[in-house]
Amino acid sequence: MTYMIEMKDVIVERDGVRVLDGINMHLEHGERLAIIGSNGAGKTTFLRALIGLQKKSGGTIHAFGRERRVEDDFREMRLRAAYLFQDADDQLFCPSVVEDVAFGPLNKGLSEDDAMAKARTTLERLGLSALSARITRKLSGGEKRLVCLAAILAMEPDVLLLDEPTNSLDAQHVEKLVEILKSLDVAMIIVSHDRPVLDRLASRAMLMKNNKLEPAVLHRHPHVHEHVHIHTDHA
Amino acid sequence: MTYMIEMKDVIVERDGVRVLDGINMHLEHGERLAIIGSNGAGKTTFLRALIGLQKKSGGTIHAFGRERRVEDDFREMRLRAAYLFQDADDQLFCPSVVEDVAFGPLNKGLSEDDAMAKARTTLERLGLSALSARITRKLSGGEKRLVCLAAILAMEPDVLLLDEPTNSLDAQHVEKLVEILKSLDVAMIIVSHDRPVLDRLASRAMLMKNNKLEPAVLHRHPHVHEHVHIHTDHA
Amino acid sequence: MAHIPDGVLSFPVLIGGGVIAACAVALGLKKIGDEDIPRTAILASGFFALSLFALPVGPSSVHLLLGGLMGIVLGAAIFPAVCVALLLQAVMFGFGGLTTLGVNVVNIALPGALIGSLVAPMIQSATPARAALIAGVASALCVGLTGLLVAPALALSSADYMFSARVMIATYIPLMLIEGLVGGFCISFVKRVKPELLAGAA
Amino acid sequence: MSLARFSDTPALLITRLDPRSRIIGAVFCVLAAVSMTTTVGQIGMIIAALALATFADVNWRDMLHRLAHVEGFMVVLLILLPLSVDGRTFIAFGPLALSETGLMRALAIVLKVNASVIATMALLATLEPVRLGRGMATLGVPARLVHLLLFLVRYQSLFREEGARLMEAMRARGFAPRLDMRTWRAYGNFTGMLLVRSMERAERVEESMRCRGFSGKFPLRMTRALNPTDYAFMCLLGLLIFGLFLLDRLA
Ligand SMILES: Nc1ncnc2c1ncn2[C@@H]1O[C@H](COP(=O)(O)OP(=O)(O)OP(=O)(O)O)[C@@H](O)[C@H]1O
Ligand SMILES: Nc1ncnc2c1ncn2[C@@H]1O[C@H](COP(=O)(O)OP(=O)(O)OP(=O)(O)O)[C@@H](O)[C@H]1O
Ligand SMILES: [Mg+2]
Ligand SMILES: [Mg+2]
Repeated sequence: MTYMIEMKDVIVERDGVRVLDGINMHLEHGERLAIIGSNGAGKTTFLRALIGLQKKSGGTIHAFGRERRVEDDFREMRLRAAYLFQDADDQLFCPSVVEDVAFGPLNKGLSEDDAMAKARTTLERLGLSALSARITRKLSGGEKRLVCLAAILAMEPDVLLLDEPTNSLDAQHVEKLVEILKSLDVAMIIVSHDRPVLDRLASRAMLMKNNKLEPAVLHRHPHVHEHVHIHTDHA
Repeated sequence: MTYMIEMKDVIVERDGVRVLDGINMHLEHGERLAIIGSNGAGKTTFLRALIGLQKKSGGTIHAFGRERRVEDDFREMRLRAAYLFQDADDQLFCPSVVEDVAFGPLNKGLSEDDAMAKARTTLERLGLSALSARITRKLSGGEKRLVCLAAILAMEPDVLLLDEPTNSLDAQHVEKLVEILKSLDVAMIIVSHDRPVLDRLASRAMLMKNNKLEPAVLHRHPHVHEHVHIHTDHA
Repeated sequence: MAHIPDGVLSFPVLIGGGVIAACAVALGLKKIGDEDIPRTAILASGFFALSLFALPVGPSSVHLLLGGLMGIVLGAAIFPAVCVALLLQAVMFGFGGLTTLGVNVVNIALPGALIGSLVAPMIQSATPARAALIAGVASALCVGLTGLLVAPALALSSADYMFSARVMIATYIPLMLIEGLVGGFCISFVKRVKPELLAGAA
Repeated sequence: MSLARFSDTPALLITRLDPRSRIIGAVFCVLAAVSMTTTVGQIGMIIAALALATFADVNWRDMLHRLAHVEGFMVVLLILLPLSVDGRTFIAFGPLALSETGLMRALAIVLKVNASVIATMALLATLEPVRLGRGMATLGVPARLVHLLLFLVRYQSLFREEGARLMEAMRARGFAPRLDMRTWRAYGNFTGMLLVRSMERAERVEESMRCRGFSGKFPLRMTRALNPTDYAFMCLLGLLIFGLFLLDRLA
């Protein structure tokens, strides 16, 4: 009963349709839980319900030692369970990168100066110092994603909720993201279609199917495979 | 010298930075050219420069038998070189699907009735007749994409410029899109990170790197591969 | 209460508002060419969407009027933009009314158009901080002017409304403050991120 | 939040009408509602509006919701009228005296406003906004204004969704609105971001229009001729309103 996060029989309806129909899930310290499932299965809805952005119509959510029911409970919970949105454009809303990264720490109650310092050290730790003064609107897609990650890591969360973190990233950026995530010592729930990435990160997996989460096993076997490569002439 | 499209030493600057630095490229009848490259390499900028949406600061562009310099040249060129935008919401601005598809033909000078007829036959050819009276705002992401394709095909272009056409589509819609593109008898330039799709479509490839386009070879070889699978317990 | 519903105002006031609004909308439509319509319309959509957000403020929430910002960004096109937005709002959500459309357009768009055209050139050449200050004051003034227009629209309709109109003006004071602050920070954001947005006002 | 259901269920009378008849009908109903001078006439108009609503595909729960909202808007007016208007005292609570004239004025306003809202909702809220725009065009509203409306219909919901996601992102990072500078700055950033995004969207849409040969002239499609149902509806509505007027003036 000392799970960090536990969901019991959670039901969510959107426009009268049951998108989640009795979800049971728990997360322990240090776990990295992969969640897979097809488009529209309800993975994003699940993450949103977990931190109270989506209203549930049944079931209970426990997090960090107590039940979370009303907006005030969730507000406190969100400071410890940080959510990386599916689309980076939805997450960035401050003019410059450093301001955006400082937004969370400010909400945690840090002074303006402390929050800025925190933002700078977080950016530095991720090797993003060069972006610090840039305008968020003018970053490339991959850069935006990394800045979003910095923005939530600056809150020093205990749990990361990642919604398709490698979406629209090129191979190099994926590599960098995976390295960063692997180096972090926090529990994670990772929603992704990207099997190789999940393979490298996840310690456990669940499948979203028929509006329910069921346990799944991540395992690998060798394959003979036709693989397409693109080489330049002089490469 | 009878290339459909030819770019010579094209230079493009954005915010004072050289994003394209001497691009050379040509496209022949019936070719399907794949363009790959990392995030921010300049692929979208290249397509935009090709049809004059992005101003170049050097080099020449020839298309359909003559040089294209000023907006009037490009205006005429764009009726024959159709560009599929990265975001379908930019492209579908008319109230209903059939009106949107008829918009291009109307601008080409067809009468109202002829343009509508043209729109209907195009939608039918792509198997989208059922969507014809729908309100564009209320389509799903995949449907929007396919309607965009219908909208530009209704202009009977000689060349298609596709910017990440399979982005954010699920497997079924990807399949349908690829089938449609394969059945078309027009030249194409396809920008995409999706290697399997490029493998099935492209007849030639180029790589965007260091602000230049260089020839690349698409080739495949069998691989022994560790492949990750996720199974549910009772699957 | 800037969206006066049908059934409150008297006919002379409705007709007066309607005539002024019709002229202003016609003028605005003349100013924008056919080729400017997509840009104006999509920006107007952004403003309309914004005005529909209930921003939580303490235990309550407010809707922004955005007259000042619209005036600065849209110029004279504010009249047709506000006109279609209010029509849609009356039809889709039941705020405002059909007969009061003219009066409501005047109340919201006229202050924006006047003050916006006055400060837009100043904002273009100002630093972000100064631009924020100017835009903040302009936004607050527009809300105040809207209040000062709503009140006589009521008072002229019937002497009975006189007292209510005075009370209503008082409720505009906190709104002025909020809109001034948000408008100021908004322009500071735009100035830093996309100053072109402030360059095209007609 | 769409008020109408736009359902495919067997069409009710109102939903089968041409947009033009519905626009004209709505304007006349509202004008009539506003002009009623007696309580009898005003109540008659409410009943007529409710009758229209039953022939339209109105969602009654949404209707109540909307009416409650409208009442909320007028609450200041309604409370102050009986207090401030002079007249015979109807009832007194200590120093507060409610005048009879004031109460009657307030009642008249409530009846007129509600009749207008119900009629508008019955005839226009159940109309797909795109068809509303087309109807307006055929009634002679300037094409530019109609195009503005159509674009607004197309893009406002897109921006509302974008804005809602931005708001969620703020909450997800622990944002709690207070009465301090940081809150106003956050709202300013939110407003600015949504505006910048609409500007960028506008630029891209313009480009995509140019790519399809747009030269500044919009095609606008005409609708078919009115059918007998439309004429019948307008005649009946005209008679009804005329009857209510007689009742109003004679009562
Ligand atoms: N705003 C909304 N209103 C109503 N229903 C919605 C809304 N957004 C999503 N849905 C529905 O909820 C269901 C679950 O959507 P959700 O976004 O959670 O799926 P997902 O598993 O995250 O899919 P993807 O892999 O495409 O991100 C879908 O069937 C979708 O149609
Ligand atoms: N609006 C802009 N203003 C200034 N620079 C920009 C703008 N948009 C993009 N850039 C810059 O131009 C370069 C090329 O961008 P482009 O969008 O062409 O890349 P891309 O290859 O299409 O990338 P992706 O795969 O992420 O779509 C990037 O370095 C980017 O930072
Ligand atoms: Mg999702
Ligand atoms: Mg691109």
